Amino acid sequence: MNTRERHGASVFGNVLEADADMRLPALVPPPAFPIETLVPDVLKQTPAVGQRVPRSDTRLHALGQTRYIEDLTFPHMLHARIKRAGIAAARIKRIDTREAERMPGVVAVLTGGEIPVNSFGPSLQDQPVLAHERVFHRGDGVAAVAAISEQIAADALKRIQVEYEPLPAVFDPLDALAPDAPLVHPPHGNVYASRTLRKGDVERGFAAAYRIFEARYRTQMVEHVSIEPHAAIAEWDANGRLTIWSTLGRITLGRADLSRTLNLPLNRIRVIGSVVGGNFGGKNEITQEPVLALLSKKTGRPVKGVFTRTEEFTATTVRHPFIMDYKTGVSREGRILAREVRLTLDGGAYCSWTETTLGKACILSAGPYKIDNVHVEARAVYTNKTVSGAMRGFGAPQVCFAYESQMDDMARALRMDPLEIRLLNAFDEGSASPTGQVLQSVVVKETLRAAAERFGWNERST
Amino acid sequence: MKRRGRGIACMWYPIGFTVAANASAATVKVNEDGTATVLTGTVETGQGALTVLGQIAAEELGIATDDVHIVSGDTDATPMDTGAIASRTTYVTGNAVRLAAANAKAVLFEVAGKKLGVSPTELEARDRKIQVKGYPQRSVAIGEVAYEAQVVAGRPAIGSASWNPPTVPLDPETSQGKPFSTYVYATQIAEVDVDDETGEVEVLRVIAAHDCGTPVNPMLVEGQVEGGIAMGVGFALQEEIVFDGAGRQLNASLTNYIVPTSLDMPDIEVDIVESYDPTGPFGAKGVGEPTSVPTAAAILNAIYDAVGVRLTTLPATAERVLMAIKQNGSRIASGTSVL
Amino acid sequence: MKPFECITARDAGHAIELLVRYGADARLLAGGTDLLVDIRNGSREPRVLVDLSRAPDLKRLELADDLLVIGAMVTHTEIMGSRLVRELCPALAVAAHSIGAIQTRNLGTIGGNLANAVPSMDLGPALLALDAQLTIAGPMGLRREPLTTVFTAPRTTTLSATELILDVTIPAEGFHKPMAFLKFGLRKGQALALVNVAAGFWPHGSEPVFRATRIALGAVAPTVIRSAEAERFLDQRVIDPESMTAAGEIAAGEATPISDFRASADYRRELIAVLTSRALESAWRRARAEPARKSA
Amino acid sequence: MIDVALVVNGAERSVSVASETTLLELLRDHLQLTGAKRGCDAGDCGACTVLVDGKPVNACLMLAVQARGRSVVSVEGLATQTALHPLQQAFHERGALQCGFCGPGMILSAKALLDENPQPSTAEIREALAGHLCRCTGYAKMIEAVRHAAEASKP
Repeated sequence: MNTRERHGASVFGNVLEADADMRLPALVPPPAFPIETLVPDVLKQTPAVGQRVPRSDTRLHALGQTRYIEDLTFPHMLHARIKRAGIAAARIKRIDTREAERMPGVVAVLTGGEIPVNSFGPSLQDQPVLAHERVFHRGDGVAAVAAISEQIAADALKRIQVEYEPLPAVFDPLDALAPDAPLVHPPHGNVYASRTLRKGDVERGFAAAYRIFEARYRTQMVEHVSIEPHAAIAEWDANGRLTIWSTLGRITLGRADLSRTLNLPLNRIRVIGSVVGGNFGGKNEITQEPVLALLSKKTGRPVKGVFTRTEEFTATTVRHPFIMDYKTGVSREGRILAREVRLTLDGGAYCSWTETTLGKACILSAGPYKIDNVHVEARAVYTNKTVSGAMRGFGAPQVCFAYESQMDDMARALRMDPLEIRLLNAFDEGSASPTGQVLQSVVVKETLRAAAERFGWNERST
Repeated sequence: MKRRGRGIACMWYPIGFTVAANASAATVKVNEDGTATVLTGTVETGQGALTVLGQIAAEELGIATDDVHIVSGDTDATPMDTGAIASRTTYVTGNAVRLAAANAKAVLFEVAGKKLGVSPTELEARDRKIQVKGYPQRSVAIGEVAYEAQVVAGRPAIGSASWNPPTVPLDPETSQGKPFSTYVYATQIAEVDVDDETGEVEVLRVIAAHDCGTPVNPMLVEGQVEGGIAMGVGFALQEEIVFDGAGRQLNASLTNYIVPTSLDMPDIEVDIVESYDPTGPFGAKGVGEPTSVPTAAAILNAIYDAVGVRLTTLPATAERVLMAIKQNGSRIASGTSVL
Repeated sequence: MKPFECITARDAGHAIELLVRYGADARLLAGGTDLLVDIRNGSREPRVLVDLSRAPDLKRLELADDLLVIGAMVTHTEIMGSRLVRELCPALAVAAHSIGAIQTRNLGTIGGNLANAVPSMDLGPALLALDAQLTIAGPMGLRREPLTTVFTAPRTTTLSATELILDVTIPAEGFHKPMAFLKFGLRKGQALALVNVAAGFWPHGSEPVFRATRIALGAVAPTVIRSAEAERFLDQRVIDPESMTAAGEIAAGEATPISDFRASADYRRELIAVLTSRALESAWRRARAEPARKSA
Repeated sequence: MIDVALVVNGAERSVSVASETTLLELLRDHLQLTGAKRGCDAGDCGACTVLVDGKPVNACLMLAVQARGRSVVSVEGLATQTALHPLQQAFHERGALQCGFCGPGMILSAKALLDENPQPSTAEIREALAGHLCRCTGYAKMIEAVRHAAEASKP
């Protein structure tokens, strides 16, 4: 049958039989069944945009047929685990892996010294793949083991002796700002990133204000808690080409980081992203991938690593804790005349995504409000704690908690309805943002009215 | 005694990276039976990228969503993408996919134009057909055109494109500039019951009005809002990593790090607010991160409305709420001094 | 997990033989919801597990000569669902229902819960308030011990390495006794108790007074405790809200809660006071709703 | 090693495993049924939930040997040759799944609920799913999908 006949216009209509016939049987029978191609539904689904179309991947999710990284296994595959420092700040004097290497079932051990370029990071490249001379937080990896089973790899970690020379550590960002505070990354100071935003003249605004409100707000360290832990498999083949299956949400960046840390040209690296079991910003950067790659190179076998739930908390990124000082001047009618914000971010042990978080928090901190006079000073501070990285919102949930809490305080003090004071100040189409950008497609007021109306806000006045 | 309160919070949030280039590239191949395959470097992390990008390509090519298959997340085979981050997939990757589909469609229009005797600019693609604008009777099945383009004209309908949101770098001193190409807006209202003897806060209801530009798939937008609110409830009332004096995490497990279960969730009503952004694919922007931004503020304002205490530190655990009630119950804000 | 042997005991006697033979290397495996977590985090490293899941004599759930007998291997789901328990001591059914989530209740057992002896165990307060006793089997035969003396410190009991809990017995005096169980956790689903309390009493006389008051508290001392002072304070006192509130304050004073990352000791005391008086009120509402019951 | 004979998704299976093997490892590593997922290894997340004699349990907290002679149902056992289980269909069609990692466990707990209580209230559905953590969906569409599946199978 030549392809013309199969795809000719005349037969087009009935060639694409009903989707149900073409789909794989719901219950995959035991192997050795003819796999029929899945051809689309004849049903009309146009126009496509705006339709509540069922997702293309959730039929396999519901059947349990979606393959996540941990569901993949390859012949001769080894299992890797990483030994965590367990000390917040120290110099590594000696690592002795001989006893671990002799354990039956252990095939290879890796330490920081074996990593070609032992540093990476989206802006400041201050993060080691495995700590080599220094440890900067308890979750730092110091050595890794590849073994024939995960349990043997875990047992081998206990056989690795590491001699530390403890160093003074600092945990609170405000303490880290003190002149005599221990330096997390000497010789650099503990403030490693900052932003300034200036628009108009806040002092003039405050002078003209009917009332001024000041408050400090603090938000805590939270974790992404994707239900799928980080997982990856690395295979270094005989051509010197590396294939990585990983729960990475950003494979182009991941390949670049692998190229840097392993000193490999980009075409020698293939990063295959799986269906990821939840990211929320927690799986945006490499974690164990270079380690698995080098263990695979040492053993000539694929090496799989799956983080424990404890490692998800201690050895992956978290949301930046914020300390936020807000000073806002309002007119008698409740119009915001000036807003001054100081943000201090607890960056944890490495920079990671701080620059992005700092930038967004600084720009967004004044809120979706028409304010002529804005001044924002934002800085990020190293501490010997878990690494603050990307998490859903990049600083916006933190600053929104501050500016919307203060908005309600101002409304109460001026005896205004919290809805009214927001409608009074909110952006309109064409308003200028704190960075002077003329905003388009602006619907703040529409969202305020829609929510209030659906909630029945005005049925009960405060 | 349980005291009820309500709180409102609105927010704005940018779509895409801050100033730095964050391009997405895509390739669309129209197969010789009129179905299509899209290659994208982004990764499906649960947010629905595969479905949304499929709908955008289908819309541009005038075919059904199920006619499109997305190949994603393989640096060997798929073009680069900055990644599933910053709520950018629908807006930036979506634009790249739309432009790539348009480039593929241009090939089809040239072939179809000859068959239908009109200039390619007179054609449109709808319902798996390529037809003359204003005179749909004159049309040809997209499969036939694709087949002819590839097998007869020897020009397979393959289009590639990339897109980067237009921004203006920020002045280092003042941050003045255009850091993002577009923003989305939202308001959430929370209704809570506060037990004034134990401090326990129960979030009863959250109304969420969100702008995402054109909702490419309203069902998935609702899913993002409901998931974001769950994260917001945890952020507001339950979640915190606690350290000891030696920098050790004390609650590094899902037994002791408290995230909301189905019994902790409020009823949620989602309202997708009418909005269109011409810079986005078919007017679409994004919604992934904004959904959890205003929740904590709305809940804390509702606590204030219920029991008259302003908590300025998250999470507002039952202990902190009770201690605040016991301390004053009347002063507006523990930290706020009025000049 | 680290390798270990697993031997399935035919019955309680066989299990005891295995405990004697393997000594300190052996541990009993009931539901496993606590033990397997301990093995995985290394806090317990047994060489042999004695699986009790097939021992029929540990699954009793019946009335036997004026005692409600609950076998050690009865699961929380079975306790929750038992018509007998719901009718005779509903507070115990409520306590079982408050444990973890459906999955943990389907596996977890009353014997495992008691043997693990964490001070925040949800069955503890209800069983203490019901004057429950444990039937303990060992190489030297059976012995019975009131629950109040079994727990000595967090995760420690008076059971020797070669003894096991055969069953829990609840005396008739506790049947139909107006009683309530309340638990306060950091969330509504799958929560560990910050404080849990069981409170019950018999109303006596025309202008009713408290009789045979029981107040038992969990998670606020090294073990589950009875609040003796509060009980003494209420006995013979006229039943009214003020006395209940006062009893709550006394109970809060008696307890020795700790401060940890979950909550401060002061806050736990606040909770004890509030939950105790609320439990007493709830028990009193239950008593008024079923006046026909015999009073002790 | 211990011989474990049990019924999995209606089929008699017998496997010889090390005695410390959990039911989760038996299903995933020995029977290649990877629908049950490992999210925390401590009975907190519920992603490893399977049905044993019709009851949801955390397969990571149950030894394979304890499942001897029992009937285990994993998510792979719900659909028929021709159709998804009504819950699978409802979860798929109504956007109740996003990343899908917690999906199999949720659907099995929902099935156990409907087997016992064909027309559950919203509160009962929430209770049935409370042993599962989901970070993507906020549970809303899952609860709605369970209610829809219950409606659809009303006699």
